[in-house]
Amino acid sequence: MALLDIKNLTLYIDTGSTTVKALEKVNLQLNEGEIRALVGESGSGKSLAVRCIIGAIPDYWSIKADRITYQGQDLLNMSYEQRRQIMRREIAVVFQEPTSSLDPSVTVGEQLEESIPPEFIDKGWFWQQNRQRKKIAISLIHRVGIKEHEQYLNAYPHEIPKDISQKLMIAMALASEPKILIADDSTRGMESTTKSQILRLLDKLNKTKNLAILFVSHDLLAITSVAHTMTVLYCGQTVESGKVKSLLRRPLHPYTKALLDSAPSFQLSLPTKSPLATLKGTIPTLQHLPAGCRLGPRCPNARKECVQTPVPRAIQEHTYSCHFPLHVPEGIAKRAPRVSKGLGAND
Amino acid sequence: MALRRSTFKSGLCVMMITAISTTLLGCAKPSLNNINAMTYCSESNPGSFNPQLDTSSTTADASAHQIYDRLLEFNPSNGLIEPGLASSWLVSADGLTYTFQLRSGVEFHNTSYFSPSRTFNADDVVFSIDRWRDKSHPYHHVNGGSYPYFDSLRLDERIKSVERINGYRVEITLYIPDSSFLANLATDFSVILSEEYAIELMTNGRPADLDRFPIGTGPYKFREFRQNQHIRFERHEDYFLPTTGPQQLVFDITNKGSLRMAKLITGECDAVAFPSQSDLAVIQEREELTLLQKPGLNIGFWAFNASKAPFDNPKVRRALALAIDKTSLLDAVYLGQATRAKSLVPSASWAYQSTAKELGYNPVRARELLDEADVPNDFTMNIWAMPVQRAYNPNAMKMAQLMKSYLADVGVNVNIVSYDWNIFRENLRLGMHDSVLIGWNADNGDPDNFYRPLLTCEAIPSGTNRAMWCNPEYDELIEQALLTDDFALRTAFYHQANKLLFEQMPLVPIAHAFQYQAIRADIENMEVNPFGGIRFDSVTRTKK
Amino acid sequence: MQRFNLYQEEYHPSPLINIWLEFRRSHIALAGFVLLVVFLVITLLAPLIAPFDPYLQNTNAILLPPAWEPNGTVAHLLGTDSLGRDIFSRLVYGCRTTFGSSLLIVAISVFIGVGLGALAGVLSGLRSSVVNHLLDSIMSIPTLLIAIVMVAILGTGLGNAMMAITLALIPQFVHQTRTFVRNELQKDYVLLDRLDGASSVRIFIHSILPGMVELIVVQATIALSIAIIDISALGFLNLAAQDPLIELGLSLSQGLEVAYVAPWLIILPGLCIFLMVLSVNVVGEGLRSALRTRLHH
Amino acid sequence: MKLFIRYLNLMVVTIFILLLFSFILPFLFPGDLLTNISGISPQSNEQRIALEQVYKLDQSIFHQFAFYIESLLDGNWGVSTSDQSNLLHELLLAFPATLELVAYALLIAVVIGIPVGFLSGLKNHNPLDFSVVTFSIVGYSFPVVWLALIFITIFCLQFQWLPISGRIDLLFDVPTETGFILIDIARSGISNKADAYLDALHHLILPTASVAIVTTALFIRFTRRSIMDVMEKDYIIAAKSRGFTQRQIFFKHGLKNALLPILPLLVLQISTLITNVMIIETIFSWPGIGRWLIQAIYQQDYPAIRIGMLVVSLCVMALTITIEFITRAMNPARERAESATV
Repeated sequence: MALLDIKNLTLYIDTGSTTVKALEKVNLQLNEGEIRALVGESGSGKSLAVRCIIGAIPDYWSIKADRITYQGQDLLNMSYEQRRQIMRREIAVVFQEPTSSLDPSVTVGEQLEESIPPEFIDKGWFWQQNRQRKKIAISLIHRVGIKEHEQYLNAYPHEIPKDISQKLMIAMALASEPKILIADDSTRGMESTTKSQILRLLDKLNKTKNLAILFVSHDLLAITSVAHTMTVLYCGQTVESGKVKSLLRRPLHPYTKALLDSAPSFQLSLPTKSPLATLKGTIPTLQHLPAGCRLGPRCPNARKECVQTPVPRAIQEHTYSCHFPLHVPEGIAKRAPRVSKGLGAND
Repeated sequence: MALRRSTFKSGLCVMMITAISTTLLGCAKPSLNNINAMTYCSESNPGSFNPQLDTSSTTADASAHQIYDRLLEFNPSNGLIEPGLASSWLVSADGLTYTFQLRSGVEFHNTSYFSPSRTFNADDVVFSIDRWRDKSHPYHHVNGGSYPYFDSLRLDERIKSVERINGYRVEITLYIPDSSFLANLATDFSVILSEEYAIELMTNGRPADLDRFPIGTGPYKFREFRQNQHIRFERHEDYFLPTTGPQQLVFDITNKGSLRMAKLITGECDAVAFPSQSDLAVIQEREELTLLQKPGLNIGFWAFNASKAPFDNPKVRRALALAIDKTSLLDAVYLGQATRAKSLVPSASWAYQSTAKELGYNPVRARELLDEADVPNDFTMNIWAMPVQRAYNPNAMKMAQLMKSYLADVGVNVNIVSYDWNIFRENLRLGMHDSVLIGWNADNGDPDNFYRPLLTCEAIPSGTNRAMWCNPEYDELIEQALLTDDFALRTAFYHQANKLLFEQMPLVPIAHAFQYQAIRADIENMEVNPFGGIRFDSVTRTKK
Repeated sequence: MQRFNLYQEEYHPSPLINIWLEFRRSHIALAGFVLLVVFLVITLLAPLIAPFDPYLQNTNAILLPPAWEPNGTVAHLLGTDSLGRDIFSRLVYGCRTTFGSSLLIVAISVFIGVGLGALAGVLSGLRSSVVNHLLDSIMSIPTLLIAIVMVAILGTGLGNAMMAITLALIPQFVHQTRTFVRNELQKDYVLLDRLDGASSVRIFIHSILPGMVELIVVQATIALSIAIIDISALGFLNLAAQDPLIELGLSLSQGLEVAYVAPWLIILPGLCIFLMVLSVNVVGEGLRSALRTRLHH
Repeated sequence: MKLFIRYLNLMVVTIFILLLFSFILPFLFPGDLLTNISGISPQSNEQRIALEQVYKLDQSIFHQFAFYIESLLDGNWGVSTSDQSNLLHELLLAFPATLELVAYALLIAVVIGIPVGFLSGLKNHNPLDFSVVTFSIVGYSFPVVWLALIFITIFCLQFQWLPISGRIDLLFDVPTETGFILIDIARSGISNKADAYLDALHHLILPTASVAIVTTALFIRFTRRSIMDVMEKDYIIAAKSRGFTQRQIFFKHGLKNALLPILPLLVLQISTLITNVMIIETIFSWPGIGRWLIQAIYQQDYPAIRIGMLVVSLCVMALTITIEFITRAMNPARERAESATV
């Protein structure tokens, strides 16, 4: 049973003059103890998807989805109170900008202790409770790999470096022992040393705590080293998803191929000084998305049929939504089973 | 966490309750009028608390009738002279010596700053008169040393001597007979001070306090004065006349006429000084207010500064007089509540001349006269409009604006000048004005009280002669009028004076206004005094 | 507003048009804007709009109520005052004095304020911080106090009152410009200009000022509403405009004299001031939210 | 600590400049210099020379300034030209009355303005928010003068519920000790204390209301704008994602972050509030410093204006600088220059 299952999620954003489909028919599954990467260029709607999942949407956004379930409970039309409980205990989020996700007017220690759920503190006088909370906070900090906890605990957010605050955000997320951790591009803009530290930390948490992680990023190197499965997003549409190894070996969707080509470290056979393969054109703005397959005008082997939105099809847990997938002969492509709405085909 | 939610909600409803209770509080208006007290809204600060020092009726209101008594009094209904502190008086055959028999057992005020050891006697009378009469008197130069009313009448030169015959008898001898002398002793200005208090102050080195913390024999004692705010009086328990006036009297100083009217309506004031003309109709409508009125002994006029060119030329003054339309002024400013003034003296006085000549409204003739006097076409002059309201001129500013448009028709530009009342009168005395809209309230029934202080040469330094006009022929006429007691002979002299004034036209008489008094309905036996001023010693409040 | 165009590039409205489109969306802001334009027209064309000469006294039509009252006449639309002068033309001239002088005040204080602010922003170190703190403290002196001292020194008159209010408004602009300039100076595009050899003045005029215009306009609307209220308040205390000049605050205090017989003499001038300030505030608020949404996207 | 020293010297510099300015004022005022300084207009020549001796006009400017400071410190603040009353005494009576009005109006503005501003900021785009916004925009664009006149016509003349002028009915003879009317009543020995309280409250309602409405409207506008900005910040979304309730988020994170940037703006409102109170005093003839100063202008009483200006601006200055210091100290993250625009 998938821990988190999202089917055909469509997000309408009302930008004053027009309403725009930022996300269109997004499918995403996250199983127990699995690290799934959500990949896409910046501006492809990754962060929007995260915000839809956790429900922090302003009132001028509206969501239509067949199913957003967490352990079978439908998140969409759940009461605010129930959803808040789930968000409190089961799902945790680490946002992109660590410094701006911490309240500037409160010390970091206080914010950390605040996120420890009351159930973890056994009853007693309030100073005993405070001491206990402090102990748990210190243990959390050590677990995420910060040694000198004293200095950081009563510092203010603007006084601590970026990577430390990112680790603190993770510590806060872990405070409530969640089952799912959504890391929204948490390694963006960091040097490689701190980036690998964070990735190793996530991997360790996944292995020891069997914590399912939805790792949102556009940094392919980080993904290949950590993630088990991967979903590729382009202009709000899931173009391809499946095991990382199968995608790397045989990308079916031209966009995934272009994405992988653009990272030189993947082409072993790349002759020196040769021009890197890049996709021509730019990402269309939300107001003027092309009809049908959104890659349409930029796709190297686009044809007439691409005008209709391709239906997502699957070959042994490797779903793609393209009329003319690569590496697949014409015949098989047509007959590949559809990932239709009701089927619930498992990847 | 539950705790926090409740504080937010309870905070809100506590605020609601306080808001509602304050509005409810608003309805229960506290009933004040059970305290035996009364509030009078006066129009500005008194210059000082001794009417000898300045002629403004504000000072007289705040001091003359409340704090002090006079040797003789006027009967407000018929204007005849009655005994005051002097129980009886004798005039010698040649009219030169006056002997006054004084009342005994009259107590001075016993206040926080002075407690008298003796009652009123002749020494106080001698002290009070000698103070303004005798230049060498120790108190003469205290607080400015100028006594405008007495200086304008030159009374100090007329009185030869003031002697104390015995404890309760005083004899005053004059150089030449003066039929208006008794009337002058009954005016608001000739008050009786306490000699004992003066001596005590002189020994303590604080002589100026005599006029700032007054002591007198009148119905009310002075308690406290806050500039621009209020004056507090307390009833003088052992006043020699029976008084039914309020225990506590407060003068609430309110400069704006409309604010005084508002306070009368809300009941914060029981009586109001000088209600504005436009509000008279409103007072008559409301049943909780009553309006008392009496033909006043006053005159509102437009005086030219005859000491300044070109206003020293009678032709210019006559032209300017012709240029304004008096009837429209009467309608617009007095709203028809005043009689048109032909000469100085109103119809209520026995010296009134109904046949006096008068200038009509003739702008063409006015322009010709101005050209003859070679006054340039765009000649600019200023009109000083007094800031306070008076019966004789309820809205000087409005009258000035009306005259400005009339004078503009004859090519004379006008700018209107106004200051605070005390500064206004000070600058007038120094003659800084071109022309001024002001007037005069008679202090006694004698016509001399109009002719001498307003237009004689001696009145110029004292500041009561606003026109700064000095004409020996006119002074001679007024002197002769004083020598006889026969009314018919005096009237003839005054008619000659009127003819002279008509030719010279130092000032344009405009109107004799009614004397008004607006009070709350529950105030009884308050009388309107034709000579202006207000008395509270006989005023009572009916219990509702 | 789908606009079909063959070419690939988008229709990107210029920031100004964008603000206008955003501003136009809220109807209240538009209504406020129309009211503001009406007052502007009144200020510019007062002599043409006023039916009578405001000083013309006609003594047989004293204290006429407005036309809609029982004995009001249509000739004098809003009635006449205690000297028979037409209220409507006096209000028109009053608006002209009040609104005109406030606009002048704001223009001067913007000009001086921005200049000083830029100067303070550019020269850093002790001097500018002293200047800034000093101006902050001057900003906290109540405007009426400055006006009283000004009137005491120079005497009453509209000119002196305007000077006092300008003096009170300048620190606001200086403070805001200084903060804006100091923030911009740390930005890279200023560094680039400096590397190109541009002088501070040129940087200020060409790169910083355009960015600041919207901020100044929003601040100017606030200053305008403060100026109008202060001018009319000082007029009411007759420290500002003196009698021959017609001003709304002054006519309010003159109307007080005959308040019981003619209440409309108080209500109408007050209403004029209120509508004037309301329209300025509504337009200011509309501009601010338009600016905010533009910066948001 | 560095912050404290910097603000201390700012305070000292401002006080010095104010003293200097108030010292120069008499030279700027029209009329005879001696009267402007001492308040006594010399009658005769030898009195003039004697006075110049006393006020050290014949010595250098620095001596005069030193003498001026010294006379300020030991309490003889000179005499008013119009009625020779001691200025220090007059100010001690007048200034507390103004402070009283300012305090009550500020209390109302803070107790009602800020919560309502937060409430409408949180529950956005619903009827409550809309009505609060209209009230606030209408509120702060109401000229105080006209608002007072309307209150008078309705509450005083039409319904005659409330009195118009003064702080208490003059028939209650309450000796003024502290200057604050309610405290004076408490300490005075007058018989009908309950009546006096009720009457003092009656006199208080209208002036406070007409001043408080404008300030409350401004407070509402600032707090609403600030809380709406804060609620969209990332750390609020992060807190939401950690599953806190709307109220918890508001009290833990929203309140402090919303209040800190707008405190300097609220302080600025205090100076507009004082201007409004001074204007209101002339209408309700409230015996405060505003009315006293304006009377001084009409009577050209220059020593009074000079001292009145000095006292009021000193108090306002001290208040604003201390509040600015408190906000700066309380808010660690705020860099020196950043403060919220309106």
